[in-house]
Amino acid sequence: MTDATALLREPWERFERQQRAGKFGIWIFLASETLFFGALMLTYAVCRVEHPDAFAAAGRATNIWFGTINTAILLTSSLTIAVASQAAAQSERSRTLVLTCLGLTAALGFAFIVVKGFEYKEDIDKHLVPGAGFALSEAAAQLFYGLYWLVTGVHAIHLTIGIVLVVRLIVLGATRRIRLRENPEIEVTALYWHLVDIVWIFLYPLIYLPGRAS
Amino acid sequence: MTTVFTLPEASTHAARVDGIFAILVVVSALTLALVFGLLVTFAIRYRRGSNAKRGRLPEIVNREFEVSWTAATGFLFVFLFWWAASADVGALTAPTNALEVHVLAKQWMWKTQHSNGAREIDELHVPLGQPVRLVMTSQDVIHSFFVPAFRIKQDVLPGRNTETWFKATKLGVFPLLCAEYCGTDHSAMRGRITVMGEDDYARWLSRQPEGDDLAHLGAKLFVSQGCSGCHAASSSVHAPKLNGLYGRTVQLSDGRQLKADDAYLRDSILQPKRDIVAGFEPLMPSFAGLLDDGEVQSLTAYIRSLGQEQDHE
Amino acid sequence: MTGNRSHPSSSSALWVKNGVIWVALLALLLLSMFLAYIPMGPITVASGVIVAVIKSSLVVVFFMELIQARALVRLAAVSGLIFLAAMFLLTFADVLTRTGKI
Amino acid sequence: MSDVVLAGELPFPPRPDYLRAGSTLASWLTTTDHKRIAILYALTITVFFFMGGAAITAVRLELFVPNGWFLSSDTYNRLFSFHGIIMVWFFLVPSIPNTFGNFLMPLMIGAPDVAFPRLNLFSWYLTLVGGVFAVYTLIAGGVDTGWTFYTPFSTMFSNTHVLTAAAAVFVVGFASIATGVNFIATTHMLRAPGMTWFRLPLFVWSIYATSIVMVLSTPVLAISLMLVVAERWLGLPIFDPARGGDPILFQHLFWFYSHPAVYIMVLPAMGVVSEIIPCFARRRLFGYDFMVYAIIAIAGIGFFVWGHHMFVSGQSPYASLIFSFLSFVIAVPSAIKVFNWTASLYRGQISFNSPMLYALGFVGLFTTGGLSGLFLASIPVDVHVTDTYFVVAHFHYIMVGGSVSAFFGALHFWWPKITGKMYPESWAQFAAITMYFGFNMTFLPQFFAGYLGMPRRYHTYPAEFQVYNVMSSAGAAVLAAAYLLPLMYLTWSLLHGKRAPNNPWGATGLEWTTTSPPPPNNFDIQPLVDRGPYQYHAERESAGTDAPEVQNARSLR
Repeated sequence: MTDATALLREPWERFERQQRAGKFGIWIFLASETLFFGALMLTYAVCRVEHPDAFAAAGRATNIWFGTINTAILLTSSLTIAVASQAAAQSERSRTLVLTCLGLTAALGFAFIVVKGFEYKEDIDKHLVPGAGFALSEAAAQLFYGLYWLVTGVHAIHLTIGIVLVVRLIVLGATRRIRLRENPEIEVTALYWHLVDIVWIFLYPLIYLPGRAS
Repeated sequence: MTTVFTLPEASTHAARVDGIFAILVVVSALTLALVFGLLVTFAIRYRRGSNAKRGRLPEIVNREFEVSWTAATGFLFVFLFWWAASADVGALTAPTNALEVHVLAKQWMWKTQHSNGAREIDELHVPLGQPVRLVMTSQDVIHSFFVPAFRIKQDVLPGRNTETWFKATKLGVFPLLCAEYCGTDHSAMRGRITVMGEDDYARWLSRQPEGDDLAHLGAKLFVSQGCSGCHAASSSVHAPKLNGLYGRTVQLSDGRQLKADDAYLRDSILQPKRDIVAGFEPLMPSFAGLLDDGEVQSLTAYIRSLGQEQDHE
Repeated sequence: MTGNRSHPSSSSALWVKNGVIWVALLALLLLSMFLAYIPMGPITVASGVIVAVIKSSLVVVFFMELIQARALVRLAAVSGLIFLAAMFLLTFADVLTRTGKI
Repeated sequence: MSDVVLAGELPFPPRPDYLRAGSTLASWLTTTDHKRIAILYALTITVFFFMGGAAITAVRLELFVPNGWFLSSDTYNRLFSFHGIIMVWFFLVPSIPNTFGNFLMPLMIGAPDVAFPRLNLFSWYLTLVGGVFAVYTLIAGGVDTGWTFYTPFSTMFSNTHVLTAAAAVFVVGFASIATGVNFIATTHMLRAPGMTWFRLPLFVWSIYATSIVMVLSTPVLAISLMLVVAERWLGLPIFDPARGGDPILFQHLFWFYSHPAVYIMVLPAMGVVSEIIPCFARRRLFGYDFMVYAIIAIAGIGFFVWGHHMFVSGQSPYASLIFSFLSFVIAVPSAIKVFNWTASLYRGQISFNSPMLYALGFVGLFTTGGLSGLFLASIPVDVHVTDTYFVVAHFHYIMVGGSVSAFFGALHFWWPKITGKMYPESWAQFAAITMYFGFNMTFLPQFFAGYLGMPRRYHTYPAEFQVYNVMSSAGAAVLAAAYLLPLMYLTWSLLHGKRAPNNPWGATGLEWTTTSPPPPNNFDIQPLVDRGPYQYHAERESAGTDAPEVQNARSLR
């Protein structure tokens, strides 16, 4: 049996039960996050159905290259944290692989934030902030950008929380204050990270692809 | 101060609503009597220490018993749904010959406007026995047009038209209330609906100050706001002509087809780039913010009247 | 061992197994971008979302290892989607059939 | 009744129970013991209950006369809004799940604690932070949007503290998500050996179903309030009608949470009643598996009926028909439960201790509330009575008549187990009966005023409704008095109450097999379960209520 009793915590008697509970708990939380972002997607969908042309015009005004690069970055970060999580689950020496992958994930997450920052700056310069001097003429385009700023902002906050969690694992792991091997926290952080990635996977077609064809 | 114990049934719809209400009261009363009766009898008969018969439940009270009365309850409720829904679906759309009244709700007052231009504040005079269609919009927050005597209530939304209708069947004055919370004086936003005889109403209507009726007001706006520059029949500018437009289906540039009703005219004035007519450029400026809702309603009435003149010739 | 998560032992095998999924994801990303420029009306709009659904399913099944997870965890994953679908359906039952559009 | 000595086991040496396991403030504020966290929640929600009650007492006094006498319209609007927000999110939603659920659910399934003890404490602190926001909102001047925050009033026209009120609800929303996640994981992962799903007491079932509803519906509330804050504070137009925003969309998002929320409030109450009635009728609960399916059906269909709040809002008539049909369908499981409770009394040995009075009161009032729900589900009648006092009476019959009665029933039923003290029975019975009649006096007249056309949230009302309002206000005074009584005699019982035995009511259930109050890790020896709940056999008992065989607990280690 693995000597994971160091990780055992109240009220569990067996480590394997605690690990299952942790995984089950995070998945329930991810179900609630699905509805959290799902409600935002519903708001977008209803506004788009009610104002198709304005949303198409607004979609055209976004910079698709920023969106595509950012999506690629997040997909890669999902790869690295998946490898980290699966490596951590193995029994024999995989500590260096886990730490490098976690480092890559945090770096990619940070890169996403940086690219997002440039995109925000460009959007502000192009007067895409709803309000007085709004660039586009359609009134409902301001709804699109109202949602754009809110949804990408909330997503960025969730991503920042993810980066903090990953960095925490790296610091505690590197200084050997927690055992990385078979530590449920790595899998829980990975699952949370994948959710933030999936939210962005859905945001990409909603923000960057409307109106490209006309 | 007379306490009200019964509500007058002053519209055709009221009678039907009261009918359904009565059925539901009977069903509820029976169910309550059953539940309370059982509770009390069991409580008394099987109180601790009483010498009533205990022991196992009788055989009939088993799984099938529970399944059957669950199904019975289910069928009763579905029947009630069907009964209520049929009454509702019947009363959805106003009859075509309904008298049209435009209602404008704004924070804490009701403005009503008859089709011939007569305007009232917190008042509405309607003829007996003739259906009245209310086309309502709000200038600020959500209000709700509630006339208990007619059993009608309809939220009034900003930026959109909502409709309801009634046919008064009793003479008299009935309270009008705002039923959707709308701020400080929500409870003061009340008015009166006065139902008059057919001829009294006609006399009252003619005595109203000779304000232009909606269509004439619309005509003046049509010129003063510069619509005639492009849309007048004589204008050389390549813009959609409005004669006979009302009620026709319009072919749009992106292939969709829309019926030119009130909502279409309103959208074309406030958000012209939304539905561009086939074969035309999206040049028309938006009038959102320049025209208040009352003026938009007058312009719509004027454009409608263009269509009607054509039918008369 | 810990849970039923059987994994290829060596780290290179890990990279290969997950790398394949990663390449597929990037390909789908480019596909969705490419499809967005082809004027097919509603199909273009739908293509973006469908590709997103495929990508997220790949992430859920392989990266989040839902395929090896216990039935209970799969139920938790799906439960959110069921009620989300109900929310969309009933809200659009109203939005699409509402006369007097805005 | 003598303590039940476990077969062949010497009584364990007296150890400090969970109350005396640490008496410093820090031991309470950093506890991860689910029982202590339940006590912390109980204190918190009692404070909020009386704050919300004070607000509505002022409103009821104001409504004695048609044109009001000591409140301005603005103050009136802020008072009823504050009453709504505090009662819904700071009392009713946490009331039974976070106090009795927290305390009893681990005990009832034979677990030492909840699955994530630190998360449990974290959700109490979240509730506290939410409470700070709410109290700040009150002190800074209140909010006047009602608990519904309808746009565009909340986003563009209200000049009160909407932001802090929305923040308060947003934070306390995440507390209930965290509690939900915790309870679902506990029910799945920490049941005692032999405790299969269909041997769970119905209280555990109701807490489990409530947790699922909490976890899946609260995020949508968080979003709807976040959108209001984004539009009002950051100027991001989402519901702005001038720019094409759709105010009805907000109502969809809000009611998608708020109708499941009323099931979050009533399902635990149903669980409590399903525990109390079998115990005091000394009979097995009638149709246990039907009751379980009914709980699951209510939790499930509860997500599809929210549109019946919006029949007059401008929602399309076809959607209204769909929602009306689903609302009639969800009335069926509630009817099943009422009939099963009533049938459970048949051939029982019924004793009328105060928990039983509250439970019977619940069945009566919940039936009335549920039937008035049928009126609101049928569209033509709802068009007439929605947004009037008929609706106010309907949801108060279910939330106050139902959930609050059940809360007080649970408070008295498990008081000996939680505090180790007995309460004065005659005082408690008097309070229960006063509460029942005070409640009916308050809310029955509102049904009539509502049908006759008195809108809700009215500071001044047409004079002809005065008699109903005077009766209602008088009833409210009696109800308020009835609510103060338990505060007094239960505090008295804490100080001078008789020492409570392990099982004062002779009830089945694992929580009655351990000491009162229980030791910190709940059970000295891990209980083993080999039969279903409610093993009451009325026929073998004469007049007495000696305890039937409790779940026999054998040593496992």
